[in-house]
Amino acid sequence: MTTTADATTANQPAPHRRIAAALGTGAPVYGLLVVLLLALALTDPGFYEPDRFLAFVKRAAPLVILAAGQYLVIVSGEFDLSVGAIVTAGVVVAAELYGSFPEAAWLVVTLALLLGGAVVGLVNGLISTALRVPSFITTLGMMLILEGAVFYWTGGSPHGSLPEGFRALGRGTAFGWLPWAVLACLAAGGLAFWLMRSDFGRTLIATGDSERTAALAGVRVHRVRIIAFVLSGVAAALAAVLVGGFSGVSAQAGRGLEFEAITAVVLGGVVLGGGRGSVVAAMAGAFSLQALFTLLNLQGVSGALESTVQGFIVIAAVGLGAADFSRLRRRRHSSPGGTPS
Amino acid sequence: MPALLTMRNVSKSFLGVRVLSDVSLDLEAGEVHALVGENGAGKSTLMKVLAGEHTPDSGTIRIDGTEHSFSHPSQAQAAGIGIIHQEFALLPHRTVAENVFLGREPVRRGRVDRRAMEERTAQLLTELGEHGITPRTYVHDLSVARQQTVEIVKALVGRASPKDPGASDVRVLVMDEPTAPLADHEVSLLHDLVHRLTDRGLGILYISHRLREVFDLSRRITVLKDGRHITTVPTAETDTDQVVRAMVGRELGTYYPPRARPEEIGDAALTVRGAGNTRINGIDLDLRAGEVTGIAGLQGSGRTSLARALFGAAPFTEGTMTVAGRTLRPGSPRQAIRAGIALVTEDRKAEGLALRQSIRDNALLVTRAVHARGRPPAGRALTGLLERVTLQSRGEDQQARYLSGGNQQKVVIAKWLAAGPRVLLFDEPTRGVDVGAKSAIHTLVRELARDGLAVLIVSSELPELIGMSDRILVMADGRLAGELPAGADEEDIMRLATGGDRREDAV
Amino acid sequence: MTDTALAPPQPPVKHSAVRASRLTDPAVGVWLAALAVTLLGWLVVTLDGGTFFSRANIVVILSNCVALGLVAVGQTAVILTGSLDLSVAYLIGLGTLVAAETMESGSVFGAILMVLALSAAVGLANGLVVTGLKVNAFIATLGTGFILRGWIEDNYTGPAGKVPASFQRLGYDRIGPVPVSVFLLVAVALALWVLLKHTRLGHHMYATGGDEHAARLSGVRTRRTVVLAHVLCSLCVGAAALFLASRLGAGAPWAGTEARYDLESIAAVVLGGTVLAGGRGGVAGTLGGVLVLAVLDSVFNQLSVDPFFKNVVRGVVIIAAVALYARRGSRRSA
Amino acid sequence: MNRRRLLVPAAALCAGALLASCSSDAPPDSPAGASKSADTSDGKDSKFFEQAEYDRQMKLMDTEPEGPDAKPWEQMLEPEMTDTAEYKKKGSGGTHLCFSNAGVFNPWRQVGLKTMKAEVKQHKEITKFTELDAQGKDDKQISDIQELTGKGCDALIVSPNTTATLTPAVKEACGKVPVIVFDRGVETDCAVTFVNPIGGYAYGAVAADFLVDKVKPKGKILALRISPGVDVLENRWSAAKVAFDKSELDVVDVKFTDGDTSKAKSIVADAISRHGQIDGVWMDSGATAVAAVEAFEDAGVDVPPITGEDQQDFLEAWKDKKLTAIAPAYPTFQWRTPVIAALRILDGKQVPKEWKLPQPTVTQDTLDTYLEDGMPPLHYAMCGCDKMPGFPEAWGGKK
Repeated sequence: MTTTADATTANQPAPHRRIAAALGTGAPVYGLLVVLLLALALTDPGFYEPDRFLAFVKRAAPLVILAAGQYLVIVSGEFDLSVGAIVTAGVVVAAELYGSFPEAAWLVVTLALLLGGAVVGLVNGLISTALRVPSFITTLGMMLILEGAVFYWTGGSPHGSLPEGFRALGRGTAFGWLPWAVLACLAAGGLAFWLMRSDFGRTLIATGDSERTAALAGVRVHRVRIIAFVLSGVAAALAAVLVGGFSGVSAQAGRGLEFEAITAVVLGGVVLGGGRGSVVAAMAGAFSLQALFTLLNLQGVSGALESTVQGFIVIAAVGLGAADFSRLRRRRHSSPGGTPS
Repeated sequence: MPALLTMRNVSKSFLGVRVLSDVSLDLEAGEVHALVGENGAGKSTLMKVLAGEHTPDSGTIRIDGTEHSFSHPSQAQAAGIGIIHQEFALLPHRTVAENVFLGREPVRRGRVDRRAMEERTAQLLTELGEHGITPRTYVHDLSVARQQTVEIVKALVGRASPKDPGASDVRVLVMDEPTAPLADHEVSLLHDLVHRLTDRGLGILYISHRLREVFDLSRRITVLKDGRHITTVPTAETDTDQVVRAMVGRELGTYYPPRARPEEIGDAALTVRGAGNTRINGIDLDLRAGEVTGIAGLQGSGRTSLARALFGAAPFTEGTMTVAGRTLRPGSPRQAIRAGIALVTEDRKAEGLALRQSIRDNALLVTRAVHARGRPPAGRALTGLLERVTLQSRGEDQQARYLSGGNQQKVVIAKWLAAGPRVLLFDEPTRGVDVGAKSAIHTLVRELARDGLAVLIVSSELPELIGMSDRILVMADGRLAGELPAGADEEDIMRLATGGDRREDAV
Repeated sequence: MTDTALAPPQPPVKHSAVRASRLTDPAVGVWLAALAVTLLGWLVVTLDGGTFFSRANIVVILSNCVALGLVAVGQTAVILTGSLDLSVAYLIGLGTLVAAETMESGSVFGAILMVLALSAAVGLANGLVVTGLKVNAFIATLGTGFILRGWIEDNYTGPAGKVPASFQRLGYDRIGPVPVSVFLLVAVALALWVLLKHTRLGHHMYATGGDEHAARLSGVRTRRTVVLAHVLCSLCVGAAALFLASRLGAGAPWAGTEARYDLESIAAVVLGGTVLAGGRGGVAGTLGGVLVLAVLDSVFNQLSVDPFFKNVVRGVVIIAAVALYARRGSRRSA
Repeated sequence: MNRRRLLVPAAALCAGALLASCSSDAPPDSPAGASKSADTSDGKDSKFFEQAEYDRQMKLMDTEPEGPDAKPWEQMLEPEMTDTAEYKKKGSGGTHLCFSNAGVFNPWRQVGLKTMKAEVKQHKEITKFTELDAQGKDDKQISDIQELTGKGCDALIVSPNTTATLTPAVKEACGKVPVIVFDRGVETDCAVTFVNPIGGYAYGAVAADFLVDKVKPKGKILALRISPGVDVLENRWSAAKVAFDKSELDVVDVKFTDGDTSKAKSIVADAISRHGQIDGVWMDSGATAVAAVEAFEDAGVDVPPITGEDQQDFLEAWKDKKLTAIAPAYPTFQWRTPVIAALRILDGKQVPKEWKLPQPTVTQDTLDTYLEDGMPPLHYAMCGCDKMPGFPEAWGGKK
């Protein structure tokens, strides 16, 4: 049953396996991403000119950040459907704030939004853990509540508009060439990556894998999950800042973003239900999705058919991932690790 | 006349890796045929082939001489094969009858015939001498032992014909570790049941790690190792040592490591006075450094509750508890862990491991969760730890779920050792662990005690308990019924455990 | 805080608890809730100087139940089986269009068959993607939804087709205060109820939703069950589409999406006490959930509450209800 | 085995369907009457183009409206007056006005609703105003209308969510109360009056002609549309298409933005890079105009001639950035007219069968007259509300 290979050598994993581990289960998504990027290069030779490409990344930034936040929640075994609403709310609230305090400093407003996102996440977390409401429902309800509340408050449309100062983060560039959004995206991505390497990240995944085990190992599972929700909320708020900055006031800034984010995460090979998947892959999934949108734009697919194509590709990609994963599992399963009985 | 069941040269491999090669086996009507072997020897795979969960790459399955090939469990059932799985295949939120007939509900005029289901279930239950269960009871309201019974009834019900709902045509019954979840007196009930079934002419394939049962029950024993058929011998003509040798392929020396010498036993690391909660009460207990304390008792006597209470999983609600002199107010596992208490739980898969995480992440879970400040052991320290528990794996990145039961248990132990505990609690330390790994774990436990840990072992396997413990506390009805010195024999233990016959509420 | 996670596996429960569980059964609870909401609404509206139990109002409440009801009943089937269907909204749109157009050119009965056939096909597709490609239902049905959407956008540029007055009567006729469409809902719900409680398929759906592995070991054809559940769901959605077509008099591409039937139906199902993970719950509860939502809507109308504020209340109600079920569930360590 | 199981529900559904059909074995006559959006769609916008209606709107654009110039919402074009004596309100006592609203799911409707409420406030005689919001659900609006007809309204104002689907409900209501339909029409003339501006063709044509005029021949035009299947918008596009087809211009892309500004911005950016340059942007509504403008800025190219709508943020951008632009309007002041119409009807005064309102266009010359400072970005300039009490605060603006 077990290899008699002596433990020492067995315990020094080969470098390629380290990399594989770092990339996680998301192997297929990187393939998809590469294919899409190549396709983009073919359709539009100019695509890889620095500014064009940076513009693309800038456009992808909000979704990538959302995906990172969504990943944390999903990997811990939960759902966050409220992120789209948080983005909409964020943009509208920002405009409303500027309506009342036109002179407000962008940093203050931004921080206010992030705080708001954190609070929403906290509520999501508390309800889903302490009250044991399935997060799918909690966040679905939160979605209704947020949209309703914000528009009820602003009578449907925000009173102010977003000044350039605030919009710089989503629209402007640092040193005249590097979009702030890209920096924000890198920062968020790096943070998420570091987080998942940290003790917290590990306990988070373990919680998503087996709540009982984690709890008996001294993990405060509720707290861990709540933190995940809070971070997701903050990520959504940050995305709101970027979206608002990128395209200005809109009463439907975040429409459908929750589904896009979840799709991205799943594209990244992250298992809905928790315990499996890497945050890098999730963010790669987001990039793939954005690349797909752009490709469809550039290809000039009949505006109407776009969603059809999108639907097919998403299903195909995820299906591929699933198939790939299950085969992987079987191979490992029969390997001399021994079959669990 | 052909044997009831014959499997010839069955081979099965998963993407190149052979897990069964040319295994042959036959089973007569009315016989109990034991199937033994270490984990990974291929028992489970063989059974899954027979159950139609896997299709063999080659080989034949004959029942009463007619050849079958199964591609789905339902076909195996139709052919008269009933399986009792090691993990229950029961739906907690459905009734007993619904579970028993799941997948083969009798249908009358297009509707499921509930009356027939329930009558037949009730009938079978009484035949098995089980009176505590009604067909309409929800499974999640049943004790583990009774769920086991439901499993058996379920296995007995064949594919019902619309005419004669629930007419059982099960000829071959496979029992995979059936006694694992049972208390000893329940085991004897089960054995009576097995005899009653064989008297009806059923053939029973009996898989178990507990050789004692195997010898008590079986007419023949077949040993598998590394997916190969080693030998098939009449039980009467062999003994434990021979079988073990065949299983392990080597001599196992003395089964249990030597006990602690008096001078090795230090003062109390954990003291409990007058403690109790809803399930147990009046607990006075001292766990001393260097000593292995065994807890015996029937299922439901409170032995597991005691372990969980000490660990704060289901905390004491009264009494005092002091660890290394400092009083510990009962609370969460977190507090217990902080105080240096560790619990290796009974249910490894659900409570011991995050199965889809790597060995490394599992081993470091506790330290990461609780002692976040002090860096958890990494690199060599961790490697050393894993070597110490004699883990055999394909590297620290291997997922826990692909390890054998024994190695999984070793990872769990490593997880706790990483946290450097004072008190180590084991609940059924070697359940579902094969003979080889078993002795390895026993040795390890003794070493740990020798290093000055206070060890508590809860086990329903009396030989293990007796072999390992420096003293044995016996529980009954949620109280400590008495203490026995090292080397006490099973009769003493059972007398205390069953003191005043209360089996009903013990179940 | 983590006690839930730590509760020992199977604490033996006295049989009396089982009796009690009958009473705390969500399906019963939600109907009581519906009753409470109704009475409350009646009280509030009367204080507000309106009449709640006016015939007109009852008609409105009931007919508002039908569309969501049909979808939710279908959704119940998939959710019980441990799956999910997010493509319903687009299927409704397409359904109304197909219905209206075939009715315009061909026969009513032909149209009905067409729509049901279409629905069955979509359901089949969903089921096969979920079971065959092993794509998580959430993504799979989201994907099919997108595909349908593209199909609609590419082929229709607005309301199309025309439903004959004869068929419109399904949407408008009523017997006393009860719209005939309600009978359609009841019929479909009843059919599904019988199917769930009294057929093998039903038992297997509960089993598959409860524990797919266990079900499979017990010889249940779990994949087939999931596929059939999806087909059933889509058929109910088809029925909803037919009803809407009859009510709207034409095919409306966005009839389903504007009303957010995808999420609303899931909300109604869960409100009805069906567990999102599958294996527990039923049609009766779902109908109760739908009724609660409809009555709420009506009350809001009576008090002419700000439409945005409605969403807030709905969100709160949904969360609160499920939180309540969770408490009950925990009490019996279910 | 599963076949039989599939039959059970199938049979059930058929049973349900049958039940439905037995209750409806009346002769299949079609009271709703055939109509443009009722004929089978071939998926192209052709079905949304009617030469006759197109010509009519073109003509109306040059027609001098009757009524006070200062109050375009009371003006009417080529009215055919109809007698309303039958609806004259009996006895004294306040008027109860009811309004079934399709929803407030976009800023245009929100501004409109505010304006209508303000209008209601101005009339003492209206003692009760009941509004039901259908939240964009045809089904709900049908029952809303049914509900309102049971509430003893003196008159019922309807802003239909979609044309075809609300016809039956409106017909039902006509029998009980005087009905005023506005914004979108229904396929029945049972309403006492149908209030609406000149229409989509005119809107689309004005914008298109502007580009034809400003953009050099062979210029590349990008057409941004909200979403397919909305009749009003389809009309705008079909009219524009006619104009473009006649012209030398080359429409390189027709894209749907779902009214999502960031999507619009991305689309424009991609279009610029894909076609090298864009010489003109046509829009079927203003929601995403500013985003489009910004896309050009961010791409570092001059903003070409662009068409928008009378939405505040666009007008501001227009002024600040000195754009070459035009903003045809689908004026929100039309929300005032139904109230006025209702009161006239209850007075027994004559109203036009179809109350055609003028449809002004914001041009470079008129820009300053329409651009009101301190209004929120999503405000619509042509609300005709600037003289109303509570302006601008009630509309979210600042003095």
